Amino acid sequence: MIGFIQSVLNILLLPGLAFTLIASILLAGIDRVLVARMQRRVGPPVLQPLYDVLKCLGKETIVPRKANEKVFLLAPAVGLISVLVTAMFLPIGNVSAIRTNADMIVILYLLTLASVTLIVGSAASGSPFAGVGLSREMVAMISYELPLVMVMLTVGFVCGNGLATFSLAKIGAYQAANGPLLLNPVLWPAAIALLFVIPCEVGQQPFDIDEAETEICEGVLAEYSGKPLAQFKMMHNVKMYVMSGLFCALFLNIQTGFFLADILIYCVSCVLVTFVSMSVPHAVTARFRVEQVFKFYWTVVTGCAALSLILVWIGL
Amino acid sequence: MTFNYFVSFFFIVLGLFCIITRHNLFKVVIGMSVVDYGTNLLIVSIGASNKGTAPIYAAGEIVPGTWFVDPIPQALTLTSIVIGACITAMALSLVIKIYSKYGTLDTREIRRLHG
Amino acid sequence: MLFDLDKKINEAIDDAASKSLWLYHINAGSCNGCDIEIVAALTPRYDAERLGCKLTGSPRQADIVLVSGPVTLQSRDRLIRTLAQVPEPYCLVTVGSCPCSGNVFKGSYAVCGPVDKYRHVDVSVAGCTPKPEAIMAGIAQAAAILKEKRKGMHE
Amino acid sequence: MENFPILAIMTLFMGAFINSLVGRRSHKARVAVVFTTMAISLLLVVSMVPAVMFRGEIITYWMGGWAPEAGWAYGIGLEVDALSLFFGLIVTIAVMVSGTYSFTYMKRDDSQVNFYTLFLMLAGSVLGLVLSGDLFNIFVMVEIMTFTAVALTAFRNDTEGALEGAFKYLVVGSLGSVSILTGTILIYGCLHTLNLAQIADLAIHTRNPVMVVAFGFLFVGFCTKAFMFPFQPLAADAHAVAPASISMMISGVLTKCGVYGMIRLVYVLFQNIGQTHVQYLVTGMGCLTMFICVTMAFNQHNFKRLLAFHSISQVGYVITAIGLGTAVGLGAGLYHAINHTLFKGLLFLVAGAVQHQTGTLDLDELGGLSKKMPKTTLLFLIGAASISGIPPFNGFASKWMIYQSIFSKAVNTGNIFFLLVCIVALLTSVLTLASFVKVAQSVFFGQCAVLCRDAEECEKGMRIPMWVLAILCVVLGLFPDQFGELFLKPAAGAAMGADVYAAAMLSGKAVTSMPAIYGYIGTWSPIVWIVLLLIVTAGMTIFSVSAPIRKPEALGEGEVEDEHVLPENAKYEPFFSGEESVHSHVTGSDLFWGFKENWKKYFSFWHDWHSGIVNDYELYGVVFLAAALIYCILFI
Repeated sequence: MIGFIQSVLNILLLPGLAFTLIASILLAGIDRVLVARMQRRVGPPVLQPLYDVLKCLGKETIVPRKANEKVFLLAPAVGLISVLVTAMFLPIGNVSAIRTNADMIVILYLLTLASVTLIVGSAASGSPFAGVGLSREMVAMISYELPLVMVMLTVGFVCGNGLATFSLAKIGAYQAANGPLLLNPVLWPAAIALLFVIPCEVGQQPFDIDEAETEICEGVLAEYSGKPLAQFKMMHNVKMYVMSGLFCALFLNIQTGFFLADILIYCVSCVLVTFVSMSVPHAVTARFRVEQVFKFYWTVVTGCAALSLILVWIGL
Repeated sequence: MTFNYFVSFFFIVLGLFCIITRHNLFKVVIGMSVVDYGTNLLIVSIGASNKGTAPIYAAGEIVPGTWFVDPIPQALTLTSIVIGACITAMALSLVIKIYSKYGTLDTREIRRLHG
Repeated sequence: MLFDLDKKINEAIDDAASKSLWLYHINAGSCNGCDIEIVAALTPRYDAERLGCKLTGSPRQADIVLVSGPVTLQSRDRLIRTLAQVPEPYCLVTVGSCPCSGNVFKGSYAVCGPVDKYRHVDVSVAGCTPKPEAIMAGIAQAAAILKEKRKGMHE
Repeated sequence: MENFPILAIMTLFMGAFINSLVGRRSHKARVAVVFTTMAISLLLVVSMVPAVMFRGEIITYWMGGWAPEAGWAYGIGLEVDALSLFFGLIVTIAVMVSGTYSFTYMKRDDSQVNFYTLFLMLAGSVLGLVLSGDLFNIFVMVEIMTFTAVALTAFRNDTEGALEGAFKYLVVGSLGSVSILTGTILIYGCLHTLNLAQIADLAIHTRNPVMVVAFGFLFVGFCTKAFMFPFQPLAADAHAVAPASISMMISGVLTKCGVYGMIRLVYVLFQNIGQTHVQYLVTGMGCLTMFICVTMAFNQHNFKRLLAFHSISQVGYVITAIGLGTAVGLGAGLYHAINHTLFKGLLFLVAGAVQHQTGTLDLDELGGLSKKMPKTTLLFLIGAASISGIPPFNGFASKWMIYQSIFSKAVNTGNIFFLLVCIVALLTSVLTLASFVKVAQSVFFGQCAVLCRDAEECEKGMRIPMWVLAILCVVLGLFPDQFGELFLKPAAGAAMGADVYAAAMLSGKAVTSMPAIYGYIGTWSPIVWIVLLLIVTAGMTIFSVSAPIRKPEALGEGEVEDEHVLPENAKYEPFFSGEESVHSHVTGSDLFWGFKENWKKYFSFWHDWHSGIVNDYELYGVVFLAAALIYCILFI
């Protein structure tokens, strides 16, 4: 019985819902502040993402005439839920809300599901900007899926010592035993590849080819306003937290004895990962063109991932 | 017996060559039936042997030491010939319909489904 | 609902309405003088993001609609159509003196009057190319008006 | 129980015969005859399930009572073990569904009697192929199957390219049949028997080159029937022009016969799946087909041709999983085989419904059907979600098992070839998702095309079969373990236990041993996951805030979506940066510009490779035959 309450608490409170929502809003706020500071300007208050979401909740929702109303309103909810459920799998230290022995494949598919709901929602909105936006989102998905899969296979193979594992618990245990994987030089290219994948997966500035305000008027979200828009914005923030959490789970899983220290280390490493992978490219480079994104991911990033995969395969 | 095998494989190769190179639908169908003849010859020659006689005998009349030809491949050849005939008939009816619809028999022009 | 949770949520949203302002800029035939000033207000030097401002590409996500230019004949229908597509509650801010009075172009055959003829203007930022600080002041006033409008919506 | 297999096959053939007599009188008579025939054969096959699947018995039936004497089988035998019954189930379910669908789908066509006669003959020959235990019997059934499939493909010979597609399928299909026949005869030449069980006994001891050449011929023959790599243009042409229920039969059932033949060949007849070279050959073929067909599906303009390429790439998945040689791989392959029949059948029937209502299948002319045909759109979404492997549906469960089996095989053998296969498999699933997004956007969502203005929902008679398939898709997706326990384990066990198969056939009763090695590593119990989703959804909807949802009032009677809306009340028109909203639907051809831009050379090469000329396809087939034979002679 205690185990059941403990797991329900885990799901609802700590590594589960409450922690995810708060952490994602703070992380998005810190990211925007860091970008502002890098451009030597004051930048918005840290809780700005919260205000954005609350403001969108307060505005009226217009369902365009040509939209398919059910799918138009349902897609954002399913997208937000699938991303929240993905956050359940991420371990803090060695505690995670849901534990299965094939976490990585489920995470991979839930992230795909989140992007699919974004695509189906924009397709249902019936605007030409959304049509172009969804095809760009799909191209982005194709480009980052290959390196993401390779990195997962590499880490799974390293931590499985013989039999490959897809469960984050075993990966955590391996890292607890012989240090976080980031220190292992063979895995540096894989870490770099994952750092590159994160901004494109989340749809952050240099790679947000699907919501390019200047080119295709908010592309995927052209017709969204009010509550569905709030859910999509919240999904964007939670995805940012989930991806940095995934990086921490795979490469930076430092497990000290007691839980509070784990949480602190986890938050600090999440902020660090967000800074390196999302804030710096946002402040430094302009938005990529569509085929540049594809070429960049399938040559540079896949090369890094393949390099570390082969090095691991040779048995280093 | 090996001569039969050479001839049958020659027929199969000839038929395939005819299907690949000829651009007239009728010749393609002819090529298909040549391939069928090659296989039928192969089936029959597998079961055959020089000294063997037809495996038909009245009850109790078996003289020990007589060689019989294996009957099963001959039965298979019958089926294969029947199937070859049906396929050729089907192909020819399709060729007639194609000609009435496309107005040509040249395979290079009958390529609406491509890419 | 239980211990008036929805009242607290509505108050939080009204407060948020004044803190997160998404701008959408309509150029109703302006000479681009005001457009450059608006964009200048968004650059790091004047940093409109301090107020929570962000430029959006689609009117569906607009809170504050910035209109510049004296509403020429060609852009009249487009202006009305875009304003109709913005979800409530939103503020209409006219940048420069052209939209609020027609400036030097007043009375010309190609100009059909100030923006006021088509929709109630909440804040008018005067000046032929007002300085970015003036635009920022206008946006700050619009934020307060937005909060009132939002409060009016759910009473 | 003894003669259920022969009864199932014969009812279908007898039904074809009776239908051609009685069917001319009226539509009702035809429907009665065809429906009862299909129902009886389905019942017979299902009634065999408890004995064969759960108790593991093997039912053998000797035609004409010619039981084997002194261990030497000379009569023609039917043998039903768990593997053939598994495929028998797939066949009968697919036949039942596509039969009921075609009652309403073919209502407007003329000479329907011939259609149903051919349809029942196709069903009978496919069931015969799956249940038969004699190699030449398999060849005859393959011939009947090809013959009727060609006739049915060209049934509507006024559609664009129907005759041409049927002719190409016949010519290159006969290359496959000839190679199966040659392989059978070469085996007969060495072992002097045609019975599968007998061959399974003797083939292990006789290791002479003629047997290897026979293996090569049979492998190419079954590749043709499963439309593997060089033969996929056949499938694309045949599906694009055939009526929807026939393209469901071709993609759902005919390809499975090729897969069944491949499993029998590699696991039971020659039992050489253990050799790594055979694994390279089979998995390599599956992988090649998988990737090429998915990329080919990318820039297709015809809805059914796109579905055809997808169906072949999913069969590539099945063949890849089978080529691994492990019990988990075989189980995953079989699971994906039945899933593929279900969701691919559903998608083809949806395509048929769209064609039935709007008259066209061109992706560039369709658009915005979701408002006119909401139920069909929902069915399409279920099918598309299952094929691209979205979690709660069956595609995800079987694809995930395939990845797991490939990856654990790669790790156990430490062989980099299987690692590349795993990466290609994962990549193909993303590309599958991409092309179904393209179909969703250009056919169902987006702005309403001119053609679709007056389309309305298809009749109930067409929707019921589609709902049956959709429900099966969801059920199989939610309970992968129970399905694995009941059906996959015995089927995989039957395939792996070739000696038991032989013993049962020749010397009477024998029970297949359940392979304990069939480990289904871990599960994520979808039910818990779905419950979690529901809780969170409820949470979201309760959190309601006083912000109204404004919807345009529905169009009154006779009102047309006029294009000229006054600027003032343009609130609900799509945002066109101020312009009046003209009809501009982003269709299939201009999606994925970035991806196609980078791979221009690759796409144009394959576009020219599918030249549509019969001679080229035959050339590819012959080159593949030669290459396969050389590979077999050198390595196996």
